[in-house]
Amino acid sequence: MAKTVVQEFTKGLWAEIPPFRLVLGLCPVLAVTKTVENGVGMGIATTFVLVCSNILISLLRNVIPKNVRIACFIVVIATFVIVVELVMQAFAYPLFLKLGIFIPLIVVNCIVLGRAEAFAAKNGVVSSFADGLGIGIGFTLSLTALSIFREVLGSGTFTIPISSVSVPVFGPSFQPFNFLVEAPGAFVCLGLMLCVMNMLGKK
Amino acid sequence: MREMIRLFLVIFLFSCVSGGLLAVVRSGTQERIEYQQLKFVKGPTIKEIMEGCSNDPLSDRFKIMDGDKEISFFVGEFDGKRSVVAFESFGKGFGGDIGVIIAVNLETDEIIGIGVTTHSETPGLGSRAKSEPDLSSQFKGLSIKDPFKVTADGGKIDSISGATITSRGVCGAVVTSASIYERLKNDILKKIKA
Amino acid sequence: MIKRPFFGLARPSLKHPVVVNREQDSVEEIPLPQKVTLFLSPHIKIDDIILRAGDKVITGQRLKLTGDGKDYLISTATGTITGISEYTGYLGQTCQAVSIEAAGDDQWDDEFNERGKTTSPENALEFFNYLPGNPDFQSLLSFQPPVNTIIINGIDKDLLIATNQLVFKTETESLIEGIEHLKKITRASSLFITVPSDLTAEAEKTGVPVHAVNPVYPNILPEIITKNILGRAVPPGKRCEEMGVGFINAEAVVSLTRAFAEGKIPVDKIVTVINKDYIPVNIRARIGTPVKDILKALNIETEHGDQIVLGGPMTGTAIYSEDMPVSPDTDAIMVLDKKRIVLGSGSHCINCGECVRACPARVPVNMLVRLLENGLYEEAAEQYDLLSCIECGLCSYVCVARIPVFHYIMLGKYEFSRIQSAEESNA
Amino acid sequence: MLGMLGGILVMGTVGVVVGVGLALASKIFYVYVDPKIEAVDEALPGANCGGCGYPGCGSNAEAIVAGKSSPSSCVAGGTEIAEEIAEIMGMKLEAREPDIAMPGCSYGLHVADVKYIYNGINDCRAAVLLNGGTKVCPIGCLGLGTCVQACPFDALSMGPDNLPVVDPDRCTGCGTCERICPKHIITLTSHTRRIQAEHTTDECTAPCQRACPAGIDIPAYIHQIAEKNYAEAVRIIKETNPFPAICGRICVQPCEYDCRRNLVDEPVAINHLKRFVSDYERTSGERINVPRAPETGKRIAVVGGGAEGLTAAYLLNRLGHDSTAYEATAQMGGILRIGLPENRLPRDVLDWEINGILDAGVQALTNQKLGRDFTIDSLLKEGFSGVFVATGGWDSQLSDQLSEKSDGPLQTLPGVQLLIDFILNQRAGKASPAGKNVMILGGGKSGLEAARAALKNGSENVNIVLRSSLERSSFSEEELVAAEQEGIQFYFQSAVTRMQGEGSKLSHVEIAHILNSDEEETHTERELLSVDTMLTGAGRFPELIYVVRKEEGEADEEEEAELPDPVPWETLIPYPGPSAEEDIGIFRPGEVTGDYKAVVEAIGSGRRAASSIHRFLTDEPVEAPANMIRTYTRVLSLEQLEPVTELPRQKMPERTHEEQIADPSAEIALGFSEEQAVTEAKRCLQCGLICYRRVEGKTIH
Amino acid sequence: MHNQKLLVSSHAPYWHNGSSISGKSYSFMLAALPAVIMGIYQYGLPALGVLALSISCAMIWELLMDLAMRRPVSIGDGNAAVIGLLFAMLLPATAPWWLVVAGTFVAIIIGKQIYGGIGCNPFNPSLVAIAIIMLSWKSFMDFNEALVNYDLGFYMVYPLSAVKHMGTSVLSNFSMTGLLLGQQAGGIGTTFGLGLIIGGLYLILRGHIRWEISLSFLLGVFVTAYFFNIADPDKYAPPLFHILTGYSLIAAFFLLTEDSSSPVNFVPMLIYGAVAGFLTVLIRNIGAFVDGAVFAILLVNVSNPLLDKIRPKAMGKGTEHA
Amino acid sequence: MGDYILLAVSCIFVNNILLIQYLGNCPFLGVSKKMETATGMAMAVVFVLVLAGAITWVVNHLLLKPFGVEYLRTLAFILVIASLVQFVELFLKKSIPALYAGLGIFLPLITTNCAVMGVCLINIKEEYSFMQALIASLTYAIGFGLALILFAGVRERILLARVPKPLQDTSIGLVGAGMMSLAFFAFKGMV
Repeated sequence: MAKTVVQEFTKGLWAEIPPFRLVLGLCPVLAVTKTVENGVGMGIATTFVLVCSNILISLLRNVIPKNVRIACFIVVIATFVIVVELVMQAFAYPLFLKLGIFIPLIVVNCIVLGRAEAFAAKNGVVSSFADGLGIGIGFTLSLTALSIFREVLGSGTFTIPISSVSVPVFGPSFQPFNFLVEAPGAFVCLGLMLCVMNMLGKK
Repeated sequence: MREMIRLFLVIFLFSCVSGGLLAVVRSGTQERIEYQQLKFVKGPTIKEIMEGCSNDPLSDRFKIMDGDKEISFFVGEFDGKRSVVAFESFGKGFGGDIGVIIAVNLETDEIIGIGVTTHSETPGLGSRAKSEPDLSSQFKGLSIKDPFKVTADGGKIDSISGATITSRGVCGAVVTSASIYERLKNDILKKIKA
Repeated sequence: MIKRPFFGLARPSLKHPVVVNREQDSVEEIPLPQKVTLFLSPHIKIDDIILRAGDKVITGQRLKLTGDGKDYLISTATGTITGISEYTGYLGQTCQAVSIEAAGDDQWDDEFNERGKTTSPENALEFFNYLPGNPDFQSLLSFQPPVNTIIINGIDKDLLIATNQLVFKTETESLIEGIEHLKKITRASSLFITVPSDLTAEAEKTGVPVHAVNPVYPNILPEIITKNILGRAVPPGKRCEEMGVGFINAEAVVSLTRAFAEGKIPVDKIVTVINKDYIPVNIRARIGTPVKDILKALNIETEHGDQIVLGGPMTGTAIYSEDMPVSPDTDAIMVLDKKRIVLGSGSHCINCGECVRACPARVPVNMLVRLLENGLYEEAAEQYDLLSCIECGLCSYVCVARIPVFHYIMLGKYEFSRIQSAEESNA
Repeated sequence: MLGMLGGILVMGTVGVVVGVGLALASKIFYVYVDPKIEAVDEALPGANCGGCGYPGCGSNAEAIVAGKSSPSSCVAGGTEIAEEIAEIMGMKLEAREPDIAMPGCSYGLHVADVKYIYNGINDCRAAVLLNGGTKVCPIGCLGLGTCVQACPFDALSMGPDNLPVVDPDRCTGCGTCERICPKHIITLTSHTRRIQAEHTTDECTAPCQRACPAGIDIPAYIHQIAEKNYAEAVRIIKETNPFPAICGRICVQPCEYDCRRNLVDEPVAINHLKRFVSDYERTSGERINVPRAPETGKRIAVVGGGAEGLTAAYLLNRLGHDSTAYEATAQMGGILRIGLPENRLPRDVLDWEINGILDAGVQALTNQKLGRDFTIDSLLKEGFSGVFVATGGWDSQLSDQLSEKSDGPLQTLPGVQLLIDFILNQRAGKASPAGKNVMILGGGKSGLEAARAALKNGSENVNIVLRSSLERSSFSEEELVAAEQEGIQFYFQSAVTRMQGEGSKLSHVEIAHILNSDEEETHTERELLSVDTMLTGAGRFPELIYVVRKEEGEADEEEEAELPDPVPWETLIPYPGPSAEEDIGIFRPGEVTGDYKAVVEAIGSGRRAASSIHRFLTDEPVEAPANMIRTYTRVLSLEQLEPVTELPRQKMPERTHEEQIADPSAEIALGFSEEQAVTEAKRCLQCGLICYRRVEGKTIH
Repeated sequence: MHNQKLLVSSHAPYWHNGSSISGKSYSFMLAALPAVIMGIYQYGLPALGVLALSISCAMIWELLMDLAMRRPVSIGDGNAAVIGLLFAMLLPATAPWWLVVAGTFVAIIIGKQIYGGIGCNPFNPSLVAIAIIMLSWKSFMDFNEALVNYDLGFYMVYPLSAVKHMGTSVLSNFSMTGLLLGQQAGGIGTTFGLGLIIGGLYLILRGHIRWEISLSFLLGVFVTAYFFNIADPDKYAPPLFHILTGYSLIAAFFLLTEDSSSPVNFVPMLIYGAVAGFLTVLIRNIGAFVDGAVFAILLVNVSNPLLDKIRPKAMGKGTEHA
Repeated sequence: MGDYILLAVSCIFVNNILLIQYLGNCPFLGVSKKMETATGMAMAVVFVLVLAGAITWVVNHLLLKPFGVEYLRTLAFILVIASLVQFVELFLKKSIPALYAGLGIFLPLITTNCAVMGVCLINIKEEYSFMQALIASLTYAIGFGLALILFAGVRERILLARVPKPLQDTSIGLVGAGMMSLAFFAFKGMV
């Protein structure tokens, strides 16, 4: 039972990597992976919220009464989401525009609340931090992978995060497979990636 | 009963603390956010429609209260004269409001140019209002006092095919700006001179 | 397999044979076999049987099987019991089989005659359970609520079989007499006769209301006849007897006549043998005769990979050994050449809907087979009318993907009843 | 600062509204739901596999909270979830040995005999509808993989010979396959289950297996020898027989008489192979043991250090109990030690085997004599959950009870005396104590003599219990009438089924009257008689298990409670083995159970005793499965074999006559060499019920 | 017991009407032949190339997938070939090779095999492929652009886009008989209306497709187009035009009737067809796409499971309490 | 009136919250395996979303805006929605147990259903009037329910099909959802 902090961290990277293993938090995964930049940005924002809320909830876990815990968790999470929202507006405004409604919606991302409920509310600060960071990085990795796949094949470009520069990957004769950047393509890509993950085996 | 009070208190405290905390963050970032919004949302459009001006309209801006709404005006200097103002107004589009920036020559009341700033129109159709100049270029050189309507409604602005509502929204925004302009022209002149 | 008609738009039309003026009206006699095998009903356990190997029996003898004497068997040969062995049959039911080695000439048992040949229900239950044509007096007489409508089948329950029609055509007089006996025994309030439309004239001679049936499969299934005569459909999972409707074959009625006339229990069965070319031959054989002997008498050869079916092509049961005997309810023996065997496929249902349109019970077979394939028997019964199936086999017959749909359905019914009885015993 | 105030104000307002609303709502709309059910439901994995015996995880959660199901009932969840649930329930977790599925058929369709060519759905259940499936064997695997599809954990796959193969790492022991298999081929198994297993009719058993009184899975261990997995072979043997080295030397080998190879040439040298692997274990120096099931914390005393007692003690130990063996002499081993010549059973082999049992964790106390150093009463008082008296194989524990000490009678088994002793004492004029209620078992005419003596001594009720019917009894009509007039009560066709008492006193004996025994079915009527002295006419007393008697309605849980003094006890009969003709009563016609012709029978009996005790302790009925193969059960078998290559049986190397004379105590038989053993093991036809290994490369079609 | 004679045991019935999946597939191909031949005749070798490549690719993908998933090889049933054929019939003759390869990949793998093969697909595989291609590579699916180099002696503008962009004034360029005889721009196998109708009637008569679906679809198209036409005759084309152009006819007989994705009960079939017809015209007239048939069919495919829940009561059901 | 109908069509079909806007996918995949649960969830969402849309609109316009603290919108909304859901749950459990039996288990799922939160935010972002917000909420919810129920029908069939092992369950569910989203492209450009 006693897992080390390192284990708590690494499980998020493979064994419990969201959204592939824990099929949660799908909406942002589908919506913001059109370009690599968006994917990475969303991942980092979520990771920030995840880590902060995990820490805080873990600290407060003995103060919060059981029957209003969800409401309290939500307040904590929402607070950090707004922090992210404000900070992003101030320092990465173009990205904020692209991610749009999905930044405030981090608050209802099942992963964040799920970790708060399932992990942080039961464990100490250090493991909660490790757990949050691991899951967050795992989430970011998944988003990145999916967005690379979608952008490179779907638009033929690669948008470098932060700099917002789109680099064409293929020659001019390449006919981008636009389907992948459309909504249905997002579903199909994610479905197929899940399949690949299943084939690679659990744990 | 005690349980209830405890429950109530916790939620209350949590809300208050987080409200306060966020207010602090907010006040710390407010300035920067405003500038960022200008720079990325309106900045490119303003630059585009005021091509050739010799100052930075973004920093040359002032605000006027229009009723309970605050409107920002950007001043453009052409040929050494601060003769052009640009400001934003909104029209109803298909997927929500369409923001249109319109630059007007204060002397002639002639439209220097318009540009779509924000919209949430269907990609590929309504979104062409922003990406393609077909629609916005039609306004260039017209007087702001003209009645703007799309052809479908009996006007002379050709709408983008497949995006009538969007085109209608853009026209609506221009019409709105005309009324704003009319209402506030005196204040604008005052401010420019100041 | 038969060739698919070019016009597939219409429903499958499977016509029953018409026996009028055909060579097959003659009945070939099969010689008495050396050994007869008789099946006991499945509820009889081997440990309870008091018959022993070596017991001497005579033809028509009523053999007590158990200590309490309730269960019996009619011996169909004179000779010695050589053994009792277990046999696993259709639906995995096990029953005991008694083999009797025939010792030449028949000696006839006289018990029925001595007991006065009365038409009492008790007598019927005590003597007529193994009558050729397999009358189900158990249901006809002791079902609650009682069966008050009895339908005499003048048409056979499956294609190519002509047994009952033959009886109707050739033994009309006996039939009339038999119906009188039947009336006395059962005291049913109403009797009907069902015959193919071209036998109506013969049937009307009996003086019993006649219900002419268009001789197209599956019009002769009991559920459909019940619906057509009574105008009421049998609810899912129920038997016709529960609606107060019982069935008896014309052959059984004729056997009644013979039993009362001769004072002996008849032991010969008319069987339609359908050889590899689908040409039916009618034979008369001793009940218990191994299929092997019949095929030999008719010069029908079978090879590795062929199929032998007891009963007709739609509802019969395949047997795995030619030692299998003729039972009182064996109306036909069908030999299928291996070239004609339809190989079932493991394909998924392609949702073409042929089965849905062919199903006389309006069961959504396309969905049903999906659920059954996934082992969802309870859902199949609750939502997709598994129990409404009247077991005609048309779904399998028309299936484009050649899925053994009927097999799936029977498996589903079997497993569902198992689940239910398990739940009942738990509760 | 103003902004901050605004924030606090607004959120405060929202908080007030929400808080008040929720607080009120939770008060107004309060409905009680047991939070434990929700918590348990959450902890369960949600696979709804049904392995717990409930239709889904939700209903199991309810059952757990209601106490109907155990926290470890979820087989799919494993220990982690079990611990979690136990924590929610505030219970201590009882460790559970994992079960895994084991297919019980070893001949696939392509090698076994088939009845017909199957053309139908790829589902075993469907195939069974058509005449019970393709195989001639009624219990053979049909190989269509229904179990593989049903397994919710992907632990099953079809092997190359079209038989299911279990991946032990994935198998959770949920039992889905066991339930779905129409032929009951796959069963859940664990060492606990294998130790307790009896051969049943729906199981594929080889003739040798059925013949073995100890129930060893002979084909399995021979197969392991052929594959050179000697350690595995030893482990298989030890599941039912902890004395492979001894058995391998002195067994009377009933298995070899039934070996199917007899139909071809000579039987496989089954026993020599057993000896070979046991010698392998001995020379390897490492003990091979059956894994021990999780600790139960129960203690069992075994009186008697012979083959039967040690077997029971060892297997009880393997089943997770703490067992202690009490031996009256200075050394363990019983008749094995004193009854066999050194050159057939060298003492070092005996010591090695006994040490192995002691090393495995069985406590042994020597020079402890029942009645002198301890009594059944004292053992129960000490906290043993059961006392198994296994002294019968060697001598009677009752014969010398009066001669050992002068000061009064020595009580060995409470209230039981030998009839012959009683009569001899009586005749000798010694004081023969007999209580108010006396029961005499059998004894013929001397029983009657004893009864009269007892009446004379002041006993009030004297019963004579006889196995035989009135007609077959040795009494004449006149004798009976006379005796009954004297006040002696006779019970014909009756058997003793249970004894009850307190401390060192017998108080009641339950007898069963067998009604209409002529018929196939026997009905019994039980009757509890007050008895304080039981005089037994038979020379030996049967093996019995003494346990603390619980009054009816007494809660099971309160085991920690102080035992009353004197301890109330009752006896428990181990379920009888397959060769027992009659199922009822302790004393059977002729000899009682303890008289063994061979050590292997004693071992079998010890195993059944261990199994009986384990069943008793786990609240299972103490009886053999209803479909256990008994001597009279009809089992499908073969009269002849298809051509099987004749192979000569390996000869056991022996000391020459000269060598034997030179060292008379040295072992005569030398044991197989490895090469010999493997060659001999390969002679085994690996029989199933009707399948067997055919000539290589030959297929049916 | 070695080498003994064994009989076959199976469950009743022992007869079968002889239909089979492969027979059905070959009938489909036969029925498609008139339209395909016309397509090859009009567009020449490129059309033949597209057809050949599409059918062979479809079969190869099917084979590869069967092998990868260790399933029995199923190309023998001809279903993959039919999917490939229908896919090719919908393409313009100028479709580049990679488009065909990618399209058949989508059709066979995404459209059919990952659901478990024949009978499991909830959507028509050929249409899934066409829809995805329409989204991804619009220009190759734009018949005006694609067929710009062809001059076949009739008005070489895709009729539907002509009407959509220019209103009904262009109708004078088309004659109804011309449209029926294939004098229109379009996919390889979609233009020859008469051939499609003959093929469709053949399939209906053979019982391979359900006439209810085809009929109600055509009726749906007709009625909807009729009302649109009445509402604004300048903007919306008359019903017959809608039936004879675009994918209408191939949809009615070949696409909409795909077994796995269509209902089997009578009322659902009628609804299914009619809704598809309605949506087709709706999309054509006011939607973003030139031809609505593709998406309309995908949309009714989605509703198929729900529609098929409308079914007659089984015999005897509900009479328990009667 | 026409505008409202247009808005409704747009929300149900053209801008379907699930298939076009990618919101609410977790419950979409979670509860679409069975028609019954899908219907229950659809009803629960309609119920809650209309309430939430109305209340959040009020909160935004009467509380956040006047105080100039619109940046707190996320926090205020989620708090309101979460407590609303809990309130409804408690209310149903006590007062209408029959309805609770049908909807109850889905209510906790709605708290983290981003469709609910998303629609509330869209209502504000698009500056809908109260009536418009109400209609948008209702029709978005109907669109959600429609897609969910349709998809449940498809999914029920997929569950009975022979989907390859690694693709089973969520994986094939996503692909199916993708195809369905593709089908919903039919409505593109209609309004």
